[in-house]
Amino acid sequence: MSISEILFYFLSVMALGSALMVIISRNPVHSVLWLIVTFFAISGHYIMMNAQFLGIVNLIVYAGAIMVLFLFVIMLMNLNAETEPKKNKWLRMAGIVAGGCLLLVLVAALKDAEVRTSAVQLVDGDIGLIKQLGSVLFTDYVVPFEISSVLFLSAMVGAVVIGKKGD
Amino acid sequence: MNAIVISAIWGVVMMFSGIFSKNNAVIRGTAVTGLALLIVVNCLELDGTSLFKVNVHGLLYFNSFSLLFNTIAFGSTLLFTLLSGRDMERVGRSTPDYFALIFFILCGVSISSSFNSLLMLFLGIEIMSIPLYILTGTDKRNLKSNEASLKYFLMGSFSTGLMLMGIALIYGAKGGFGLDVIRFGTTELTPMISAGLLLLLVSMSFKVSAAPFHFWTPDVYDGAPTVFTSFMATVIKAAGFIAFLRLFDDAFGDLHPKWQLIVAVVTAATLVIGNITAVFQQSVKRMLAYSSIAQAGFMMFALVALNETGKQGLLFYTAAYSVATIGVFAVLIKMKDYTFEGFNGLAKRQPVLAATTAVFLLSLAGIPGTAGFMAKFYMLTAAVSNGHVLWLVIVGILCAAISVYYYFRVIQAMYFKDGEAQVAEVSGTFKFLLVVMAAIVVLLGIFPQWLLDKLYFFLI
Amino acid sequence: MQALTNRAKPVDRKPMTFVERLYLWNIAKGMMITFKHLFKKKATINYPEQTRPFSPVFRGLHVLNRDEQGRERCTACGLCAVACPAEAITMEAAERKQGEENLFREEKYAAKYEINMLRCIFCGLCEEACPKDAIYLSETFAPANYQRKGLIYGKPDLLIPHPIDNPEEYQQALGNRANKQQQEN
Amino acid sequence: MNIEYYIVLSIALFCIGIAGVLTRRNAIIIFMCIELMLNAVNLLLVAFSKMHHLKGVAANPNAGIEGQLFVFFIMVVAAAEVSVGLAIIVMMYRNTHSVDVNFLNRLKH
Amino acid sequence: MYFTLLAFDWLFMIEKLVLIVGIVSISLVIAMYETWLERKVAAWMQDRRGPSRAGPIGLLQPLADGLKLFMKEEIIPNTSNRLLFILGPCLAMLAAMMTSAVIPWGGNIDFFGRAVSLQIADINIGILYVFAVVSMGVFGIMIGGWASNNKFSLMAALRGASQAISYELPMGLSLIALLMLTGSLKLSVIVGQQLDGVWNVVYQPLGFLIFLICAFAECNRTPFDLPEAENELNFGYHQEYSSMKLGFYLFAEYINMFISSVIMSTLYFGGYDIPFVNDAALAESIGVNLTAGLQALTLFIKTGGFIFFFMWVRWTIPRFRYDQLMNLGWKKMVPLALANMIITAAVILWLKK
Amino acid sequence: MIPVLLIVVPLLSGLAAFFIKQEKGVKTWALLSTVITLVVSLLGLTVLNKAANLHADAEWLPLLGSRFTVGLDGMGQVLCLLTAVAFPIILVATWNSTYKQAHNFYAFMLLSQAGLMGVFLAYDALLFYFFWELALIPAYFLCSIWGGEKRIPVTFKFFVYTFIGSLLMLVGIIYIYLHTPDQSFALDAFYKATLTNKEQGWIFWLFFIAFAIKMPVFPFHTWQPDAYEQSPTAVTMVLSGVMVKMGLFGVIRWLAPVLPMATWLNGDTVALLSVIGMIYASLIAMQQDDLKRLIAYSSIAHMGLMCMAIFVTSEQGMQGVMIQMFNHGVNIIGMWIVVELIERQTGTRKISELGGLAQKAPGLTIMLVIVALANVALPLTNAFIGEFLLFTGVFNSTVSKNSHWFAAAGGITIILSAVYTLNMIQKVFYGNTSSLTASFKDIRFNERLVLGILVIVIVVIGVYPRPFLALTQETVDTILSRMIIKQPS
Repeated sequence: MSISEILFYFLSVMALGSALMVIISRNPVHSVLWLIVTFFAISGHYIMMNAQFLGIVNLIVYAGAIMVLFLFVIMLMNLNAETEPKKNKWLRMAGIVAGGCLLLVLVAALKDAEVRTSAVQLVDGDIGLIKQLGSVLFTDYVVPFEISSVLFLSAMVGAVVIGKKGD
Repeated sequence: MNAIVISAIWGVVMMFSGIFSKNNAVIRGTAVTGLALLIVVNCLELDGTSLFKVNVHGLLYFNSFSLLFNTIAFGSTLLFTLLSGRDMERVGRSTPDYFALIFFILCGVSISSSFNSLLMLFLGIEIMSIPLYILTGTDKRNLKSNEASLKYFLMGSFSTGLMLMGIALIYGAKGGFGLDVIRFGTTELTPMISAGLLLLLVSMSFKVSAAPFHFWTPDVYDGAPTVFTSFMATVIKAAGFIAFLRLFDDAFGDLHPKWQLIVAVVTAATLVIGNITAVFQQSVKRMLAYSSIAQAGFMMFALVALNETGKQGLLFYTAAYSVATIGVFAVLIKMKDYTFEGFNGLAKRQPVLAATTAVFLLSLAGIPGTAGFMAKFYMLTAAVSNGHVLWLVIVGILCAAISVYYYFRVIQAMYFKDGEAQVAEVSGTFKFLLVVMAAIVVLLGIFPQWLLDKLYFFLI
Repeated sequence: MQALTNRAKPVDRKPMTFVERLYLWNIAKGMMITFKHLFKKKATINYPEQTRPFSPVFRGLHVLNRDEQGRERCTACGLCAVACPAEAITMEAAERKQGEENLFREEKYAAKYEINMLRCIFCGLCEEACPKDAIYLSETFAPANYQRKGLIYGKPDLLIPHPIDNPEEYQQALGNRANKQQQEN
Repeated sequence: MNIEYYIVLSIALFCIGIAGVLTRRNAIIIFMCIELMLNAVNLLLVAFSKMHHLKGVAANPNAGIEGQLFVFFIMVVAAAEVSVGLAIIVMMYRNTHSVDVNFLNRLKH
Repeated sequence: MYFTLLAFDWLFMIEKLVLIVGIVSISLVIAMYETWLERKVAAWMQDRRGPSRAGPIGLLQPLADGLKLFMKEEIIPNTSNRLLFILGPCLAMLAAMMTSAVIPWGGNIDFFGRAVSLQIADINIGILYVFAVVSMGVFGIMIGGWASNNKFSLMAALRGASQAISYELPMGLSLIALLMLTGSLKLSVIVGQQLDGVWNVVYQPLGFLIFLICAFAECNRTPFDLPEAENELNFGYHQEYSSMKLGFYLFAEYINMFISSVIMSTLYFGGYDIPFVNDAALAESIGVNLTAGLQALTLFIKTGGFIFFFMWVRWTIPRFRYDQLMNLGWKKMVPLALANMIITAAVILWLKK
Repeated sequence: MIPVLLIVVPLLSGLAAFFIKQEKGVKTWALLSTVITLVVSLLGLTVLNKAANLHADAEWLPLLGSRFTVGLDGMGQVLCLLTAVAFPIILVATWNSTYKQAHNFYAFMLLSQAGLMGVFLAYDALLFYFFWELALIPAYFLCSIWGGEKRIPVTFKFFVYTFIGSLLMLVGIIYIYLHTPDQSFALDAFYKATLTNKEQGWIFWLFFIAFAIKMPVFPFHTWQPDAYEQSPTAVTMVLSGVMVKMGLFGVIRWLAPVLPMATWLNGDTVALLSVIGMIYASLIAMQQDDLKRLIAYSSIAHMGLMCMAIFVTSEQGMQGVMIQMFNHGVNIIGMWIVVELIERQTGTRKISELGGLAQKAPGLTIMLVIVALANVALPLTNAFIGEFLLFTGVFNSTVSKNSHWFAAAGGITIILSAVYTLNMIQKVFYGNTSSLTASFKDIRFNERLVLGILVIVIVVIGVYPRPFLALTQETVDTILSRMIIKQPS
């Protein structure tokens, strides 16, 4: 087993375990923290695949900004294990079974996917570097880039409309 | 490209209009100007004049189909603004922001009608959805509105997640996001493609509220401020369908026989569930919500059939459906009581409102002589000419008959029952506009070629 | 309203200009002020090594005085306790026995004499009240203590060293103030 | 590393997200689970992108880069969505003092 | 030269390990002496002498303080969330330490024929890494504040988080203007450019100012020390902490200050560039190792200057009110940073023409 | 020219009527309009009966291959004449009734006339469908607003029935349209459509259900008695006199010639349904106490007979249907008028509550007896001609093997109809006057005039049917030729 395989398994177990903990934890704050751990694991995967830019941006955007917001809101609302609404046991079971079934189905379907044996390039390959990404982003993908600014603008206006006091 | 750029710019203009003017009439006027401008530039592009020379690198593809739909969407929005713009001001104080959001939505609409890459589809749908989540929740003190907004948001993002997974799987199989890349050489349902296709189907069904992924729709439509429900149920839904059709036509067209049955089943479920549940509603608003699901079922005929007739028909259907629904909602907003009983005796108090509403409802029910009939006719023709789904046609017919029941309940209440319908003040302009819209509905019903000619010659 | 005096100055309330609102210059000024202080002479005194001179009227810790033969002057009359505004002084009187004449000057003496230093305000009224010049306030501090109990000073803490047995210590305890007074007397 | 490991990993994460959406009632947690789903997709996209890169690098040095760009856009959208979503959740909390998605259902007549 | 985690070069690993240990201990020592310096500077500015008893001019004071912190009783409040209560200071410390990994401390040194770089990891996206780690730092504050189960702590934690998030934005924007000049995110490249040329602060005075202000905010230093505003929130987010956990928080703050000073020197003041001296020529004349030492020394001197500046400001400028803080962040810094960015871009384009 | 006028005149005058608020004025306006229509129709029948005048064609939906093609052939002439005659008669007969919001009432009446005309004139399937529905909507409003107590559910039932039927027909139309050689909705193109037997089979039922609901034929008839009962009489007259003919017309024009194979194959089934319906309706009619329901059931029986005749296909039968369509319309309108007169004066329609009207109103009685006798097809009345032809047709049919049985069953219904009609006459007009009929007055001039005209028509056709037969001969020939040519030998 090469070191990259060991790393892969380590990160995967970390990601899956912490993702499971996200949905198992009673306390919302714990959920957030486990999710952050998941993001770290995923970022680790990115870096392993030499997608450095995405790995770091994942940390900055998801772990650093989005999850802080989540934590912020949860803390402001003072949510904790006691106030956590509990779903009916059967409904919960049903949810888990549904998720599990979907997993089974998808895995079974993709078990013999056409690209199954293709290799993923791990350490080499420059496409994940900021230089390459940037040059493609600002040439071929400049239109969606600009359009995403509209998206942000609308989200901003929206958040202001919703959050504004007074009416 | 014209429409995308101008609508984004005008959204910003609307944002600032609130700073420069506190007068709602001015703001509304700005919005109307913007919409008119949008229609003009869009028609210019239809004519071949592109104002912005942007190299889209194959991510967008403008053809007359998408541009014509844009025109229809902008036109519907214009009608909507003219009719209900004043009511928008009653929802909350940030009228300019609402208009700004609507313009951003229109930007999203024009993107999702002309995407040529799954990336643009994703962005377009998100730009449409995110402002809508907000608009749904603008009635901030109203718990129903809050709930609707939250529900819509959670459902919307959930379906986005599904869609992205679908996109990822398809990317894995084909190595690209362009519709042409995906279409090229895709004749077999390999595991990855079929999984991706299914996920995309499910998520798009979520977006257009096709059964069994429709359950959020009634609550959301019911909870949202009625003005925005009107917009949501028409322009947005139509845009969703256009995107749906474009995706499945351009990317998976060659696989059509493979997925036709499943889409047909979804369609049938949508029709049956939408119509039957609509029958049991007590509130007209909820009824219209369910009826929009039912109408979605008819629009899905285009997808099932996937032929030229279906495409033309879908465009015509969106126009007919949007105009009629906007009209009905505009009247509904003016009512004090949203139950069927609230409409009792409207014909005596407000004959113009009642008559025009009746025309709109007849159109929704698909009575000949109205645009709704021609729309349904096109859909049925498309499905029949496809030849594989005649059972679906029969289901459609029966459901159309059921739909008569609930549409006519309103007509019955307005005309045949006695009561004191409580109506807010309506202006002469409002009535005039309603009459104009009713005239459009009837004229399109009798002379559909006024729209279809255009369609035909652009499509050929 | 008519101003009664013309001392009131009108306040300048005109809005600040843009440059003023940037505060850049003001911040710089403030920084310079603090910077200058870096080089100023430090006001600190390294206390145990250096001390600051007391003022001549400084009133420090109480001392129970003895006369020249080393006898306690206090006669436990209780006037000091009465005079004390903080009620910090308590005492118990006792009669002088045979053979104790070399210890106590008067026939009655204080068997127990306590001052609660936590209450004392060092006003010096006890000194004023004492008819026998038995108590006076010295120039020393009350040292810190870990317990409240320890700050209730009894006779052993208050009594001045014996003038014949330990003359140096006696002199030191007497302090400048008492010496000065004695000189004046 | 074979792609199938990544596929299974992503799908498992994705399904955990879905199960979370279905099992929890706290709106914020549901939302977080949706974010988890998006991340699973991101991971899969990056893996695919590297796979396609390996396949096509001979012809095009930037082969497969669009997968990573897509991830970039997903992150952009997720950020926008979060701002809106949390605003909505906070708005609801202000009115009901609950983030239970079923709470409002109980208010219905 | 990317982040070679996967390759197995033992010598390389050892070298890096040594470097890591070295840098960590240096940062710790510096943080310790910052506390000393802080008290000294405060005293000087208030015409006092500051700590002077422990060792000559109080140089052993930090050790005494540390000893005291270690000896104190560990108190974990009953109602707190134990795990998170402990996790909070650890995270704060971890985040503070991690940043130093990408900073070039000096030129290469020659170690028995092996060129050893005085940088733990010269990764492609150095500045982004710094950002990622800095944004992690918020968690320490938030978790600690929340886990204490104390209103004041919570308020302070939320303040801290929102402040950090708000000021990360203009910080990033001001950096973008700089990155447009350098064209690389690698810190070694940025320093390398300044070695031969002019320090970036000359090109980017406004950007530097913005960065500086944001650095103050990110480190929770006065005038932005709202999370620890004693008169409003008692002791801030670490109110319930005692002993070494409190020590960790305080240490983290000082390490942050150190690191942001280092980064500012690196980005805007030439890093380890010895001013007015041609470093390459110097290396030839007095040897690589000596030069590297001198360079590291230069960097530390620059850093020390910044640290002094931090303290100087602390004892000069009063604390902001919360709304003023937010107004400054969003309504002044962000537009200013944007303007800076646009102007820089325009100038670059114009010059290229 | 003529067909366009026939549609446009009532359409425009109907739309205009919405805006005439005085009751008197709108009544006059409506009467004027219907009379003009009648005149136009008569002109088309007599003076201007050149082919150029009887056909019109205009562009409508070029993309779909649908054109605005209208024309008058023999059958069209007959039915248009019926429509044109019926409306003025109805208006005059109900002249004394007052309606709330009269302008809307008359406007809807005129619109439904336009729709009916359109149905009978259309030569284009889509146009046909258009008018088919267009005739329905005004009728729906008329019944729902001005009908009896239970009008809303009853009318709605009627509406939904017919709407479902017509939607099914729409599917059929679309299917055939897609199989026409040049993708067109024109009648000729429909005749040329190539369809396999299997396709014909199921399309047949799509069409037939629509028409059967309209006629109505046995299992689809349940809406009819209720609707007739609850509608205002003027509307009942339109429904039963004219509108039910749409079904028959549809079968003859659009079903039988387009799907000859299926017609031939399913003829017996349909005929059987018709027979069951006839006997069933006649039996129920015998039990009825309500005059309106009685007439309604008798109408089902008569329509059944005509339907049966079409499907057992022979020349006499077809001729009989043509003429009987007209006759049935005239007769049943006469019956309704009488019922209306009785109800208006006595306030009841119950046979058991009436009696002895012959003494009080001899004029009315005479008229009614003639109309009623025509209804049971006594010789010298118009219906005799029609029913005679029908029976001979059925009896001589070469198409159906069971035609004898059908004829026999039909014969039974004739007897039954005589039973209940005469029973009704006896109970209502003879015997003792009841408290309700004691103050009965005879009919007024306008009513007398209307009934007089009807009686004259009844007698004239009964005596001299030749012009009618000549008129429809050509149509019958063409249709039969289509049906027979395509039949397997």
